Amino acid sequence: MKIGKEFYRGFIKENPVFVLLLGMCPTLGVTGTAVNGLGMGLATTAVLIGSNMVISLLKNLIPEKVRIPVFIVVIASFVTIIELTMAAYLPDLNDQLGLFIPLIVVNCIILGRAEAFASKNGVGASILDGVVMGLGFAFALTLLGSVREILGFGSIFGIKFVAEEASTMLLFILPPGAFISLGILTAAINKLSMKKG
Amino acid sequence: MADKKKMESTFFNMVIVLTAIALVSSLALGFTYINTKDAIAAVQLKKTLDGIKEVLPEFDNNPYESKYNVEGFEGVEFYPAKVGEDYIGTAVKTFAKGFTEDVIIMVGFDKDGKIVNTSVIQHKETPGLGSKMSTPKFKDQFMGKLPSLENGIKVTKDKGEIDAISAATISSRAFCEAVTRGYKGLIKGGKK
Amino acid sequence: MEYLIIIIGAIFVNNIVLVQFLGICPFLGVSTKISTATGMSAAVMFVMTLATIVTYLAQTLILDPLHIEFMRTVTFILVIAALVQMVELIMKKVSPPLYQALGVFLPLITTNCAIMGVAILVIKKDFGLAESVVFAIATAIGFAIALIVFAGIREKLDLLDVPEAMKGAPIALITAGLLSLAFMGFSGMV
Amino acid sequence: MKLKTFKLGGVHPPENKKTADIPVVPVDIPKRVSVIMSQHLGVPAVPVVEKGDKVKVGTLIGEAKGFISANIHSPVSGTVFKVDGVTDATGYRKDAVIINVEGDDWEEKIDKSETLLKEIKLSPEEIIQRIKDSGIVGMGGAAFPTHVKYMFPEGKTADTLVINGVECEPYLTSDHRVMLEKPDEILVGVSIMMKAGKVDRAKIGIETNKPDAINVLSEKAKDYPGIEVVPLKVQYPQGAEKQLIKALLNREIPSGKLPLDVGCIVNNIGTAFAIYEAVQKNKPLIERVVTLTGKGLKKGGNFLVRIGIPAKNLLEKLGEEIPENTGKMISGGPMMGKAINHLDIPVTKGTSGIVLMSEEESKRNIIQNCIRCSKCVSVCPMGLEPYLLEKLAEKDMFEECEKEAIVDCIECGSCSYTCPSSRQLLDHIRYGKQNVMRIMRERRQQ
Amino acid sequence: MNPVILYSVGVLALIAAGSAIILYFVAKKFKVDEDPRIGEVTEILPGANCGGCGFPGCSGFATALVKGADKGDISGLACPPGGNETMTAVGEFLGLTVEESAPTTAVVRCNGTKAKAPSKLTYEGPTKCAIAHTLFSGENSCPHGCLGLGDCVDACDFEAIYMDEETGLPVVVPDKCTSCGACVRACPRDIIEIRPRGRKDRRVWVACMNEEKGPIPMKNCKVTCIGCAKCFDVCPPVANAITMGNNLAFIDGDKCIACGKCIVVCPTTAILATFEPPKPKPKPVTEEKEASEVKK
Amino acid sequence: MSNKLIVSLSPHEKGELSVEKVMWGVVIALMPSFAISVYTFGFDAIKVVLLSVVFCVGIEFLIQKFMLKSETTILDGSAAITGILLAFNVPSNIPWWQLLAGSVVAIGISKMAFGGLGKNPFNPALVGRAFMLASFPVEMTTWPVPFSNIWSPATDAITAATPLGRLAEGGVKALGALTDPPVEAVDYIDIFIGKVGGSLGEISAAAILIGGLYMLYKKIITWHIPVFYLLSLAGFSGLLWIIDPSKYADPLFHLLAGGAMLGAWFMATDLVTSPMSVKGQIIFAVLGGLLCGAIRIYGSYPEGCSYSILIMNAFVPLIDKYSKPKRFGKEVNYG
Ligand SMILES: Cc1cc2nc3c(=O)[nH]c(=O)nc-3n(C[C@H](O)[C@H](O)[C@H](O)COP(=O)(O)O)c2cc1C
Ligand SMILES: Cc1cc2nc3c(=O)[nH]c(=O)nc-3n(C[C@H](O)[C@H](O)[C@H](O)COP(=O)(O)O)c2cc1C
Ligand SMILES: Cc1cc2nc3c(=O)[nH]c(=O)nc-3n(C[C@H](O)[C@H](O)[C@H](O)COP(=O)(O)O)c2cc1C
Ligand SMILES: Cc1cc2nc3c(=O)[nH]c(=O)nc-3n(C[C@H](O)[C@H](O)[C@H](O)CO)c2cc1C
Ligand code: SF4
Ligand code: SF4
Ligand code: SF4
Ligand code: SF4
Ligand code: FES
Repeated sequence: MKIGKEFYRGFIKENPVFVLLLGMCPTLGVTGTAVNGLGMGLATTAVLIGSNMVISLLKNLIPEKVRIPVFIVVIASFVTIIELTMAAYLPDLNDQLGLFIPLIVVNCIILGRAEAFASKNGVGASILDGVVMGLGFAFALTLLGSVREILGFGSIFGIKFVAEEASTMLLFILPPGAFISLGILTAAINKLSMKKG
Repeated sequence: MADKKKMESTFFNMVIVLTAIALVSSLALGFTYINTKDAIAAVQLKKTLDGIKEVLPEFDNNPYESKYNVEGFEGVEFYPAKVGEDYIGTAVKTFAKGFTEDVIIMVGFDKDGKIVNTSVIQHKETPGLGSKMSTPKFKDQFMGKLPSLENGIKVTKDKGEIDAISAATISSRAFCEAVTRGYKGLIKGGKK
Repeated sequence: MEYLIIIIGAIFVNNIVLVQFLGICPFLGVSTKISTATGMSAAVMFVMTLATIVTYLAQTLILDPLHIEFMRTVTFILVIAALVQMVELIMKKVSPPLYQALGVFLPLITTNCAIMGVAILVIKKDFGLAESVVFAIATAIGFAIALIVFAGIREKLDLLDVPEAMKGAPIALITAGLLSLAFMGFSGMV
Repeated sequence: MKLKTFKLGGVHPPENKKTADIPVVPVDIPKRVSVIMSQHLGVPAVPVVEKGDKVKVGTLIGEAKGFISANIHSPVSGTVFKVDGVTDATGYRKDAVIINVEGDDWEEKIDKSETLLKEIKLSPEEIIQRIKDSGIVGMGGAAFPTHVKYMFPEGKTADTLVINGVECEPYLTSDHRVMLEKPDEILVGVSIMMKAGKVDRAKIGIETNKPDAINVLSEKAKDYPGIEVVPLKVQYPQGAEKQLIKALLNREIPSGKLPLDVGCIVNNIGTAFAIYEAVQKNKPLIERVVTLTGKGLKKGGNFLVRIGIPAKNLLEKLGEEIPENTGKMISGGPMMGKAINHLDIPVTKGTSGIVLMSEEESKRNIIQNCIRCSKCVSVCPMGLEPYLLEKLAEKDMFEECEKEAIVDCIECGSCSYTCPSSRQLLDHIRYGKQNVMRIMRERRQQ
Repeated sequence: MNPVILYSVGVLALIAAGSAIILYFVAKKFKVDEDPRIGEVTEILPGANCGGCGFPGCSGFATALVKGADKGDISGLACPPGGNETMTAVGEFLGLTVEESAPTTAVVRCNGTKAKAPSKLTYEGPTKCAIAHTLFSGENSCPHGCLGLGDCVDACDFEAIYMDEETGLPVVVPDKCTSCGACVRACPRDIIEIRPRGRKDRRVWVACMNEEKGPIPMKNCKVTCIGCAKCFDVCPPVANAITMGNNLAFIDGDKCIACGKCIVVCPTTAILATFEPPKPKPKPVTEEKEASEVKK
Repeated sequence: MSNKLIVSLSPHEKGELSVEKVMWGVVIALMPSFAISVYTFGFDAIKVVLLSVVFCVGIEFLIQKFMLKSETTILDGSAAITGILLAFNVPSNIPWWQLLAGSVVAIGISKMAFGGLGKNPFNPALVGRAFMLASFPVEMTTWPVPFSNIWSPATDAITAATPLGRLAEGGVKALGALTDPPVEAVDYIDIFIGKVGGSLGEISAAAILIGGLYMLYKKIITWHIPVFYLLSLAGFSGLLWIIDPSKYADPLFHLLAGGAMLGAWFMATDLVTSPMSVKGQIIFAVLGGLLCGAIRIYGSYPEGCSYSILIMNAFVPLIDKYSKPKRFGKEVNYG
């Protein structure tokens, strides 16, 4: 039950993208298709879980003043590990996500969770937080990716449901479409949570 | 808030902790790197070879290793392919300015200079429009064609033989231009 | 001419925020007022230029010769973080007024993709040092233009009561989308 | 020749001056009048009579208190009924002296004859003292105590007297009638004012929609040295002093300054007439010309009214009823005037007209979103941005209002008048302006 | 060992140690002398930034509190929204005791409902009391009465005050009201007053601000206070809570014992209460609604 | 006197202008261009314009009624203008569903999301067009040949190159008889009166001019924006033309061809999305004209007009903030 509540928190109530507006660059940059969104989301989740875990383990060893640099080093290491692993075993996805993989390191969610959660809570809770927040992030990216893919390509997870030659609203794959789709999604979520009170 | 167990921010602590963390993480990184290095290199090589394989018939050398350039054709790369000692053709990585940025393609020429096949390596053309360059409908037109030395290969609008992608003449033209450039370079460099 | 192409490309055609999607968080966060947007822009320009130089040197003088390019992410982020802190320190000492104007934005910059992104981009693009600097400055100008224009629109929207459900992030994102749509007009200019 | 006018902004609402040809008639004095003690800008006068006191026409009943204030004299003869509050035009209560009328007995010192006295005997200082004693205030609407304008601060001098005969408000014709009926008196009055202000030229600005007044005055002005009548293009708010000075002299009063800062004194035509009567005939300000008009009225008219007479007596004199579909009653003109609640309110020194508007004329249109048409910007005679000021004031952003020079607004209403979206621009601007002035005052006090 | 690992370890350790050294000096040389207690007190405060305390926002108040604590005295400082709980918490944190202040709430001192003080005029213009106030006495012509345009409602950050459509008057919800006083400052006619909530939530107040002599306001409003002083006469001497002035009665909330006697004697029913007054002698009661206001 | 008196602050007089008059005035001014487009493209033109207006007005109605739950203001005419102008910016054979998508973006996203009339920072019709151009580049750049199949609805798309299209693809040579073999030269009289391919409303400079003059006469717009926009476009292209006439088209061509006229008269002048002060309007127009020229000549789009206006729309708040109208009493003149 508690886990269910946690997931509600990560997916809707404190969704890092829709509600907290963190990590916007990858959110907008790699969500041209649902698969890319999912891939990026999972990569970020992996880093988030790792960094949350390590930081909560180390939390009492870190002097206050070098807190941020330590966090950054930890995060950057995880990012590089993910980066290298993806380059070796998922080269296509790695190419698609391009620059945004190393930039996970500056994704505000990760540092944000490290600061706000992992450095104050136990290992178990921190890992759970990483899972929940990471999956919330992945969920948002996948949702956005799906919307853009459906509108822009007429396909979902690469499966085309309109004729090969048919025109689709290509704009949604281009940068403006990213902003606009996310804008409309956040408005919808605003409206939902307004109704819920 | 006032956690008692927290390490204090003394000079010594700060340097030690940070350095220790750096040590540990760089160790971890180093090991990951060593373990993935070969896989990455293999993936990279495979990608290039796959590109060449796509545009040329079977070969058994490593064209990547005998890559050469031709003067006057900066940015164009030539990968000669062989079966045993027999030269069977060259894969050419070439480019031309498309609708937005450069379109980079790989073209395979057989030993007579006829086009074997083409493949798009990188482009920033409009998705669904210029991006149709990689559809067989367009690409297949090039197979078996021998570009003319002075005119190269052209779209029908320019009195050539290639049907442009509808509403993307610019991309189509860029594609032809890139092929022409590759061909001219190949001739100039003297096929090897 | 080459520099001109880099400059126009970085400011308009491949605008870092509107086309490349880097530095979106401050773009959305620090754009409610023109004055803060200006301060942030100046701070970014300063740090971006410095960071690009330093990371460029780190890459060419340390990582490349030792063949440990895979350490790029870690090295860069550490260097940038340290640099920002150092700038803060020096600025506070040398020019308190400047610190007043820009200092508050400095901590925000450490976790800004734009800085890190440009640092990596110049390496990926094989730029020389001079080109890198020009590119960094031009990119920062592009960031500044996008940010300030956007802040102008948001300041105006603040007076105009947009529909309740659209307030805040949604309308900002849609405005950004339309801005990016307008900037598509620059495509192919270089 | 191109007619003179001010350059920035301006509108031209339909004139509707249907009472222009109707001569001024006096209104009968009723049984009881209420004389309000704050008829002017500044500190209210203090009553100096008590219940039961006998007063004559012209007896001082309220004394000026403070620098910017004016004396008030009894407009009738009779007994003071009481000193108490009465509701004024806005429904708030003001101190007033209520007098039961008995006969029409004037103070002896007042010269009631009609003869024109041209010779100016008094010295400038005496003139100013006389103006002050007579309780003269500006008749152009703001009712600013006139003597203050002639008491120059140290080091300031004027070179031109500007006489405001513009009457740019639609409907109103009281100044117009005074110019037609009392041209000589006005010109003597202007000469007196020139002497008092130590200037040797005066310009009377009159819009060309009053050709008869221009003719009469310019004909007679030939006999008075230094006085020139200048015809002006019809445009609202030409009557506002800043715009009038700009039109006549091409001088711009800097933001936050007074006419005197550009060497001018501005007074209304009616003020000139009142000064004539005060100085030459020793008659305090106890009556004025009031226009009663409106589309719904058959005729309308111009009346000579003693201060304190209820407005409804004008209607009685006219012999008409309030029209059936009256939606709004205005004291003053439709651009600047104040809406009043009923016609029982007493006429004051500043009442230039009463306008009755039908319901559909007075209902405001439905407010729509600002379409940024910039019409308000282009009509604002002060070069402000009303659409912006409205928004800032509505959101209580007074600091920004101050930066956008909200205090420069002369409240002419051109912006609200023009706005195609019927936005309540001036309403909000006034609110902002009041708050900004309050904040500025508080800052000065610190 | 593999040179790659050696290099990477060396480089990173070097950079890290370097950064740490720099940061150490940053931390040392440019230490900010802010009292950490300010931040912590700010955390305790509700964070509404309503200004009810009279300071610019919660952090301003926190600064004042800490300063006060250094002098050993924070009496007189109070956070209306947070109430006693917050102040006790702050006091505890700063090691001081805080005197309990009686709970208060806002009351509306006008009962000129649409029925009791019918409108004679139509106002057209922005729905802002502050603007209408400068224009005229109000649709019902009472120059002291509520204009009904809801500046007070707009001012309240806690949704504790709303407009009753039927009466056209604002209604305070005491349970939400934090006594921050924003509505008091917003009302151009000073109609809203912060009063003690009273024992058992029993409050009695004169719902009129009109200072005119009797007959004049009676023309505009049936429930105006006419200054007849009957309530003054019945108020028990132990309480002696009522004062007369400007043709108006005023009940001091601190002294009032909520006996309800005055309610019964008022000839115009200008006195309101949050409870049923003791059974009056049968009297023509007009429309119950207002009398039992704010019972929800 | 039966009714209650009204009390309000001055002014009590109200002017003649109303939003409706302004907006329907623009609709009337658009009619000459509509007539020409019907003359040139026949039934399709009527169909596209009608559909587009119905879509735009309908979407505005639905959003106001069901999403904003506010009063509907569809009769004010602004949505109708957006509809007409959107239609004027597309080829006459555009599929209806693409037009619908364009209208949703124009009205729904670019206008109503901001709260409706007057609040949108960007010109809705242009946003709609830019959206359609990026989404449906094929359909949006396939222009039917003028005067073909006027009265039989949409046959297969037959592309007629627009003058600007020819310029973008073939350079200045493509415009005249210089090409080898020569193609039919572009006749300026033809582009002026509208005998060329292109979007519905942009083909006839003459008809647009008539509409523009009508709006000037009715005081709906002032002359500053159109005149300065066109002047700066002509100036910019003229300069390049003087430098190298064999490479660049002459300024007259730039003025007449494509959407410059339509943009300058009807879209840059949109009250809502242009600056308030005269000074600001001039800055807006001059920069817009330059951008239009630059995009046409250096950019990848053959037509820069829409983008130039959209980009300048973004700068309007800044222009408004820093170019204030001339204030009374600021530059003091002691005469
Ligand atoms: C948004 C947009 C994107 C376009 N993308 C391409 C493209 O990627 N490749 C291309 O050749 N033409 C593209 N065009 C079309 C060109 O502008 C030009 O109209 C076309 O190439 C002319 O060729 P056609 O003769 O085949 O119609 C695009 C047009 C627009 C409006
Ligand atoms: C506080 C105050 C002081 C003034 N002092 C002078 C003055 O010294 N000299 C002067 O000529 N007018 C003075 N004026 C009068 C104004 O210039 C102006 O004539 C008067 O307010 C009426 O203007 P209006 O009818 O245009 O509103 C003063 C006005 C005010 C409100
Ligand atoms: C918008 C506006 C319009 C005015 N119109 C007139 C007018 O038509 N006639 C007039 O005498 N005064 C008019 N005034 C008042 C003048 O500004 C000025 O105060 C007056 O002429 C001074 O003379 P007085 O003090 O004798 O009244 C107007 C003021 C304003 C702000
Ligand atoms: C002169 C004038 C030009 C207009 N131009 C456009 C336009 O180009 N595009 C548009 O969608 N609406 C236009 N409108 C209508 C309206 O102003 C526009 O829809 C608003 O931007 C909607 O808020 C115009 C209105 C006027 C008065
Ligand atoms: S009322 Fe004020 S803002 Fe409006 S036009 Fe007149 S001076 Fe300008
Ligand atoms: S006149 Fe009205 S609609 Fe036009 S800009 Fe001013 S406030 Fe807006
Ligand atoms: S009702 Fe008044 S005092 Fe109570 S919370 Fe609201 S604004 Fe504050
Ligand atoms: S109580 Fe005061 S602020 Fe509230 S509606 Fe009445 S007049 Fe307005
Ligand atoms: S994710 Fe890029 S700045 Fe935050």
